[in-house]
Amino acid sequence: MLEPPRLDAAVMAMVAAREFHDGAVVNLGIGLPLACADYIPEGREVILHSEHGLLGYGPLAQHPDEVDPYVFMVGNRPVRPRPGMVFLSHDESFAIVRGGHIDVTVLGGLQVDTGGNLANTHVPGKIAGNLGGAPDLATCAKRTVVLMYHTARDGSPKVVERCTLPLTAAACVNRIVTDVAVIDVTEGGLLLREVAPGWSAEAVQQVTGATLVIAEDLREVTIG
Amino acid sequence: MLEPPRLDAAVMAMVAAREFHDGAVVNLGIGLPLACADYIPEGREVILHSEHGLLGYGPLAQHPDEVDPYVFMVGNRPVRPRPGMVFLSHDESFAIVRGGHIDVTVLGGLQVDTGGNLANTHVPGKIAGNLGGAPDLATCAKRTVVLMYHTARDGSPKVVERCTLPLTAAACVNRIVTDVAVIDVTEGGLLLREVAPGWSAEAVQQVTGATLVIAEDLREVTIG
Amino acid sequence: MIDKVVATFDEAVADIASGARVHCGGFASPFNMPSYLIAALARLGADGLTVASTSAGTGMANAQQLREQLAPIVAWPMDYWDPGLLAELGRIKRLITTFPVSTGHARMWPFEAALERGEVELELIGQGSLAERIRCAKAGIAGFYTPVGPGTATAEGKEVRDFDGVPHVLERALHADFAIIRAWKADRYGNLVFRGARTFNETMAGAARVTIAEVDEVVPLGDLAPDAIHTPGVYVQRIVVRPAAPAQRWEDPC
Amino acid sequence: MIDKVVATFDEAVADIASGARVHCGGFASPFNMPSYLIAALARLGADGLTVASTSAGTGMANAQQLREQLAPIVAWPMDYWDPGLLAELGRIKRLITTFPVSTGHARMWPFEAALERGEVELELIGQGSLAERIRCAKAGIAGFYTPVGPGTATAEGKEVRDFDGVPHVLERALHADFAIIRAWKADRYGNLVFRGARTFNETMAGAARVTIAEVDEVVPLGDLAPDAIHTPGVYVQRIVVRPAAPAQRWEDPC
Repeated sequence: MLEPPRLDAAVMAMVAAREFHDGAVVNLGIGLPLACADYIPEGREVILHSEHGLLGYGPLAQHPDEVDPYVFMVGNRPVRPRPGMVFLSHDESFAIVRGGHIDVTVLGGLQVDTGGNLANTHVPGKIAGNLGGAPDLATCAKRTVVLMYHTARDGSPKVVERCTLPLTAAACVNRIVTDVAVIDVTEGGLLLREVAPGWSAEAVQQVTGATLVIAEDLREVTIG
Repeated sequence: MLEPPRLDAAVMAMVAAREFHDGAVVNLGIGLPLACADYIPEGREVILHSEHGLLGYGPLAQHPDEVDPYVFMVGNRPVRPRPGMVFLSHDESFAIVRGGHIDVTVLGGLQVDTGGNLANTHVPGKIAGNLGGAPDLATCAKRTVVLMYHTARDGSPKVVERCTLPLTAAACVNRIVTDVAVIDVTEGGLLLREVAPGWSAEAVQQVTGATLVIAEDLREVTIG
Repeated sequence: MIDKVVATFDEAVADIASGARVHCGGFASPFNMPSYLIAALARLGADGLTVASTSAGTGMANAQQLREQLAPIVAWPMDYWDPGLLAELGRIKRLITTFPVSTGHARMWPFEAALERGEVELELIGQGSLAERIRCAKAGIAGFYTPVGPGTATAEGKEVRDFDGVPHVLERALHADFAIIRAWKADRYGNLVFRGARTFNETMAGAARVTIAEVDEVVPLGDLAPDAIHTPGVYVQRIVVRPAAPAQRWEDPC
Repeated sequence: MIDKVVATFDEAVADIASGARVHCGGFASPFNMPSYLIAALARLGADGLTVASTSAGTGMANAQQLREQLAPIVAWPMDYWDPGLLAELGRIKRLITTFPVSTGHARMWPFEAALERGEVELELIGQGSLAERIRCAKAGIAGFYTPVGPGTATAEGKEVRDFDGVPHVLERALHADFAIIRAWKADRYGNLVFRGARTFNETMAGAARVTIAEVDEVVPLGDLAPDAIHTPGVYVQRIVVRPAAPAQRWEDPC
């Protein structure tokens, strides 16, 4: 049976970016989540936070003449300054995170499980993981969204009954956005809310390593 | 027997100010200690710290045209700005104190005892004490000097075997400077190092509520 | 669009309910007190408040005395109101502070008088621990071990534990429902710049569910340099601008 | 007279002994790394170091790769050296960090390779707890309870306690003998102003017995406005100025 097409990275980012309300303070993890910055819903002002002490930065610099050598986000990427931007220390930056002043964080994921546990730091094969700011963000943001491909390169599921990789943070994920579905972590289990066009709940369940509860109002993924 | 004259407040401040080495970071408590700012030994640069977030301030403003309404030290006293001055928050100001970045604090005292315990916040007759920043300063400064009259208004001793007033901080005092003596708190007890002109060790002991150990090199108080 | 500017002081404090926990900034100068917010809170009438503040405040009569005393060198502003006003009006149930009573020959402060009458509760704590407890509320830290306090009344009822042979007291985060603070300039994001010693005004920003800043001026977004902003707007929910001409009475709406 | 300016980088680090604990600032940009201090420490030859740093550092080969990769938009400086240089030279015994290994398709970092060979120790911790532990060292706090870590490897061997029903981990202050940091401007008191995100450079100042700041410029005392200084000089013991023309090799005395 041929699998329906999966959402591409840009659409996935748009789906995650729906979460950003006007005025939201948002932290985007390295990898897929970074693209969310390009899809902030129109008419909304969003404050982007970068762990090393940058708040309210603009889009990625595309040309040398846009580069201010002192305005980088994590990952050595120069970004454009933006009015209202603030520079901070690392400790103040994480006072913001730990203190619950981040409204939404979108993080990459290696595994998410039924308990909302997240593993996203320890790439198999590597001798150690890169924690970065993920433990603080996942634990303390008001809302934690994981944006990841639904399955690993070898086809194995990344939404699982119980994470087998080292945990970044326990019981922290609110929503999982993948290339085939939008799933909420609820007390009643993993709730399948939306599916990619052409995908059925059953098809999503087949590529998922945990039992999904199907939302009564299950619908197709929409953007905006 | 007629008591020899006691040191006046200015000389007491000079004696305490001898402690300020070049480059010293110094916090002066309200009351007698404030005057130490006027007697910093010549040729030494001293950084004065005020608890509410002012570092490196200058002398008290004497005329309206010297007053910057935003440069006050504690006690509602306007002070003159000074090159190198820094404004801080209360939490940063006490990170400086608690972190051991204050070289010398000179505090007023109601009682100091043999164990170097200090009571200086709870004026008898008042329903409550004013702690201010004294507990942090007395506990965490590299050196704590208490500057006080040797006896209370009623003649009772303020250097005592054991404080009876509520403690500001325990085992914190290094030196006591009074109007009749300089006494160090040592493991071997209260060590009488210097006496005011005309005062004998015996005369000091008579107005003291704790047993003094007499320094072998006991000498007359000198300034500078 | 983000715009945290509120039109009036009365509107800015309107949802402070009786029984609320309020952090109040400012200290050691008449020029860093959130006076108009205090006056608005007094007008609002909320009582049974738990207030954290460096000092209990002098109240109206003592402020007048200070005004006269300092007149030769400082023109002490007429529009100065501090937590003593709230104490004078009987609005404070419990005060967490470092300076609860008057010093020297000053007349008794309103809170002090209420304490003598047994009408209010006092939690006395040193400035460093108070500052850090409030920062913890901002920074999501539940508690911390400080070397300040062992062997004194401050440690009573608290855990004391040795670290490297030195006793430390466990102090806990001090959260509030509202923080009222004073700054100099703000933009519509709530970014703040202070003038002079920043006191608890900077420390309290973000330590409450709602932080309200009284400022001299709101400038266009982008006017505050990113390396000159002291308090990022994410800590601030409301901004309100002081009147150009000083109010003469706290009772006047503003 | 207070004058914390030291003539050369080699002089600035001369007393860093083998076995020392060194906090190293900078992160996420080639323009905030204390590169000349790292190079001087490499020349000095002290080994067996315990280093705390956001990242293990890319080392020389990867820096060259990043330089080429970013060339279309950023002129990555030639005089960029990070803790990876110290790892490459075998000077690090133990690293306390949040990013110990390379990501994506980047070649292995020097520390990572040493870790695979079993030659070094790693203490892995998230950025928020690392930052706060270092701030605690500066601020005289022995430890703090954070909600970050329970249920993960970070909490292993540490006390976990509930506050308001939420588990918290006790994290302890992380002290160092030396902190090497990068700032933009300084005065002779050691007051510092940074440019851009201040990273661990600001956090580490004052968290060590000796803090050494690498700066672009020393300005006359009084030129830095009192409300624009990010790090007060009381946290800084030594200042050293970067050369006007970038050095081409870390081996060159400077």
